[in-house]
Amino acid sequence: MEKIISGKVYFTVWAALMCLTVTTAAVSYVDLGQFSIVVALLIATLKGSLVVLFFMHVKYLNVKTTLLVIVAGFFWLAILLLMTMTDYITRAWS
Amino acid sequence: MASASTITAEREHYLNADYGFRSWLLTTDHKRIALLYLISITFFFFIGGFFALLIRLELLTPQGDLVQADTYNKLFSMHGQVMIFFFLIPAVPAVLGNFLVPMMIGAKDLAFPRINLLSWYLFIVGGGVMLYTMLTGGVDTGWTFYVPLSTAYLGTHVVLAAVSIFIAGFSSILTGLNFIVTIHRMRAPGMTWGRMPLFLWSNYATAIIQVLGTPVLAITLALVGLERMFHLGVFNPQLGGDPLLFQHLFWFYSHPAVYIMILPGMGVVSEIIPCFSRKRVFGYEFVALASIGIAVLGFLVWAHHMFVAGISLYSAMVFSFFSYLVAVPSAIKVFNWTATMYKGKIYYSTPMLYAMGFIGLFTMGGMTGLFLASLGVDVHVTDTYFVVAHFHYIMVGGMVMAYLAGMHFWWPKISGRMYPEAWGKLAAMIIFIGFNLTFFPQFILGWTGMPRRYHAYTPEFQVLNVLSTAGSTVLAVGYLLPMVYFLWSLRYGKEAGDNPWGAAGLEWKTASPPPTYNFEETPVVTWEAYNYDELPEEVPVVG
Amino acid sequence: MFPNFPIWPVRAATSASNLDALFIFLLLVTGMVTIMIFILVTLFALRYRHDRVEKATPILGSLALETTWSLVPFGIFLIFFVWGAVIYFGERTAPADSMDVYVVAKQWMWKLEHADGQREINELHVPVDRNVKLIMTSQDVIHSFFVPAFRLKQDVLPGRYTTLWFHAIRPGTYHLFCAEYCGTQHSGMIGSIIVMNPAEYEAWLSGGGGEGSLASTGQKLFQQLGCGSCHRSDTQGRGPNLVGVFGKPVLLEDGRTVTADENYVRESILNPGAKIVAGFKNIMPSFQGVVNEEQLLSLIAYVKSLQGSQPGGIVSNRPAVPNVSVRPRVK
Amino acid sequence: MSDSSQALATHELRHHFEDMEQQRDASSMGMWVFLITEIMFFGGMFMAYLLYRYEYFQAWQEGSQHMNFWIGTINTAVLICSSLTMVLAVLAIQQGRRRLTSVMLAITICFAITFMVLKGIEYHEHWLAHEFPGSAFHFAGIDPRHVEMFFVLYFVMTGFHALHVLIGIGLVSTVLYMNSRGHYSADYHNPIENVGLYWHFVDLVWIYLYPLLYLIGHHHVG
Repeated sequence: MEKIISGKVYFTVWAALMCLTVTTAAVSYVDLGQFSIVVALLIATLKGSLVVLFFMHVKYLNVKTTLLVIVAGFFWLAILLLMTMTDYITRAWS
Repeated sequence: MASASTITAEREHYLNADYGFRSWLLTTDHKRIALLYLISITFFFFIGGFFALLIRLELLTPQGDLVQADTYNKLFSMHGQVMIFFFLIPAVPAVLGNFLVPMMIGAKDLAFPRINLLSWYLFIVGGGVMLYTMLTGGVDTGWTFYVPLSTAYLGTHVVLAAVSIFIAGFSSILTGLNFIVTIHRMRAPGMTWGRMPLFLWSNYATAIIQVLGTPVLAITLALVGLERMFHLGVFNPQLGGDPLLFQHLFWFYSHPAVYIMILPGMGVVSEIIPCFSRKRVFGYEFVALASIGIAVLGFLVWAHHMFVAGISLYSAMVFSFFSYLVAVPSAIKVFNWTATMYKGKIYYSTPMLYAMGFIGLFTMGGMTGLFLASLGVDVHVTDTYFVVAHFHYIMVGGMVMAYLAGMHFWWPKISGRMYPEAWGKLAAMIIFIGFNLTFFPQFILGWTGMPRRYHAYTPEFQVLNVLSTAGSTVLAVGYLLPMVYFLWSLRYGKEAGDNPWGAAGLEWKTASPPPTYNFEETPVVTWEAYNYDELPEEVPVVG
Repeated sequence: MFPNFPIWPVRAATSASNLDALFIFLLLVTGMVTIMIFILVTLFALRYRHDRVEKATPILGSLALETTWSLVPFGIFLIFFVWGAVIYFGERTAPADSMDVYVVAKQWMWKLEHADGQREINELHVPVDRNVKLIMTSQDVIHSFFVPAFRLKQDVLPGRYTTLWFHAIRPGTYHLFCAEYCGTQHSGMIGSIIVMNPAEYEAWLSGGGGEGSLASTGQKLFQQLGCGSCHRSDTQGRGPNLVGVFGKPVLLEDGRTVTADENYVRESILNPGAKIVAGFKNIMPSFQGVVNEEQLLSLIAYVKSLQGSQPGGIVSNRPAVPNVSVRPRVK
Repeated sequence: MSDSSQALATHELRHHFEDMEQQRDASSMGMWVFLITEIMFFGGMFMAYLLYRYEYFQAWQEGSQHMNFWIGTINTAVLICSSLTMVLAVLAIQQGRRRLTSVMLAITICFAITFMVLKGIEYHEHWLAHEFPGSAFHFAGIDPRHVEMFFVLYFVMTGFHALHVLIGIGLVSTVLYMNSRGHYSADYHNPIENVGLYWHFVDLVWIYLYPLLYLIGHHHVG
């Protein structure tokens, strides 16, 4: 049977998400040069993970194949982005 | 085992369970949906084939004399789009897969029967838009929609064609989604992954590609449509974009799409060869994992379509390397099929003839693929008839042969009737000969330098083109024959019985045609796939 | 041999000889394997015909065989891969002493310009035994420059330069095809490469009425457009000094470095704000729509020609010609 | 778990499944597979974004400075709140509290509409500022062609996202209606769960769009 997660967890996650949103917005006022985007994406990834793990119940899955499906999705996205960029990044080499 | 009696006169099965248009158009029975698909894709196959014949007729002479250049460009564009998106991609998964996947795993239906029906409707809507596109003047982008030609230069129905393929793409996604969930969640007790027939493994691998690749094509075509309609700069260099990005996105789907077309065919052959060799498939695990390997590695090779397009040398090397890597699992499969025949007891039935033809033609297609994966050779032969011949060997010599093999093999299950065996063999021979006559000369044409998509060509290429055109007429006869005798057999064919081939596999353990819910009671699997050593030695029908 | 039935294309360049060797090797290896499979399938089908065999022998598989027929093909594939890659690298890296020819493709013709100023349409005259480098772009859609006799092909893209080089070894007239579908008259976009003996080539060159070299056309245009008022050959200009820039690394305002190749010069003319040289302001207007592809090429030829005009290379005190290794970033 | 809801649940078992467990697992897995197709769909746009940001870095910075930072931030918060109410709706139905479920679904819809209204205001501002790509596009700064492309991708990405929000509103409304008709219970609520998964996915996409579009050039203004 499915697990029922208490409302407290959801509220905590929500509070964390709101805090992270404020943080990332605040950090954008600071010029970190190249690292601005890195920090912004790290925070986004953290937020995304919270959503996926708690709101989407991935942390509590009783079917592990679903985990495989999710990992596959992100893996293929990485293939698309990285393999395409190998072309553009290495063009200047020759 | 729940097997129905052979007296079929009164027995209720999926075909006579209900009558009338409503009962077909609103059905959620995977077997009926498979038949709906069968009719639709056959229709599109003959449309695409008609275009192909016109192309071949035009190329009989070097001058562009039969049709105008614009018409010729439309012909090959629509031939490609129809054949790829409305025949090859749905052919085995949506017809044979739909019919067989639930039966092979011992389920009553696919996981989402209504989504399955929706998928057919999307196919029909997409197909309808494609027909409308043809009737109102067609499209001349090639099947590849290369920008900026498609978004800024052509005056034809580019957006309509893109919409049609966009919709058909979702049909394909839904089929894939259904197969993945069905194979994961709906297997009968005892049907472990290691006992699954290889047809299921290859359809599973296909479904992975459909689900992960098709959405990228969808968004790419959407961006093409937006760029064309609203002049939004995405790909067009005049608006600041990069046309190679389009090619990357397009081939990210369209190369794996080649595996959508061939993997299910490999699955069909993996069923037929053990059956008519009366022995287990050689190296089951390797053939099964090779399918998954192809599905995964197939996503890492797309830029081998772009070796001369202006990509980075280093990137080209990476993609060339992966292209060779993906050839390994295909090679493994060919060797295993061949080894399966060793020390077998081989019956020359029609499906087996097609399957042996498949091995030969697929091998040639695969071997010429090795030429194209090699950076240096690709530079010379890409965009020539060498490529045309190569992919027709894979798709027509491979996939269509496998599809026909499967149609003959499971026709008794689908219809409950036998097709005429002698005619079947004759058609198989005609197709094999016609095919080679049509496409082998094209290898030489390409190697000697004839570019593809040429309406008129220089005179030295004529002899080979004439040979090819002659072959295409033979091929056309070969393709018409099965359609005629399949229809004939519906009325006059011998009753097939539950298992005319004495084949392993759950689908043969139920009646022909099967009852609506496939099995009287859910089967429990206690045996390995292809347990021919435990089955009768003779093939009842052929022997 | 068979004028109407060729089975092997003419071999007219070094690139063709290299490739043919690999192609023959591939043909032999794949041909042998294909024939082996054909023979095996036929042999098994005949030997183990159902009426000749009592019962099939159950064989599950063999790890040794599977490993063999995975690794051996892979090893052979590696040879194909490396050999093919070596050829590809060779034919994509032009030697330094190549003579430049500029190619502009458009629906549906090839326009070719020699550095000396000769212009041709759908025909390219080149001397035998010389390295020739093509710098190609398209005015509209993607085309592809394909010479079967050289075994060479390269897509010609709008908005960018792609290059190709060859070394013809045999005088004659060879096909030039467009190999990338480019619209209605795609199959009509064909021409000839005419490879000539040096003497004939010289005669042809002197016969053709060019209006001065491409670089000199570029120089005129450079003055006409007033480029020289900022891009001065001393250190006082508001734009970078262009002397000796071509082919060198350039330090940009945002800290990156790019090589000043044809594509960079092109971008700097059409879209000057995209990559600003360190130490300069974004004040140059765009010449998008002002100069056409051929004029662009002449400007590039001119910038290239500034290479050796000041031997020794006077080092300017402004970072107009930044050599990253020695020049500090000026802010 | 009352008898009547048990009976209702059995009624909801479709013929081809063996039991509710299998049906639930299948439907959840189906939804996840669908969501990864959505990842790949947006992936194509992210690819275009990544490439052009790499090639036209300055234009991207420039373009990003013309985003409405505050609306973007508020909308991020709005979507996060809607995700919370959505997950609370699922929790409520898991506990069999049908009324609470309806309330939570309704609040989710309100948040979604708020998002769309703010988005509309934002688009309207861009329209007034001649920042819609096309012939009317006007930008006085460096590299206007590629800044225009930034706006193309901005509108395409947020446009497709907004389309997903609209579909989400439709889906949530549907389950809200079905719930008010008493279709769901503690034993049978796959549709609400799946709509929830979809809705969180829409939120997830925005979580990435927000920094990529609004934040990358922001510090220049701040």
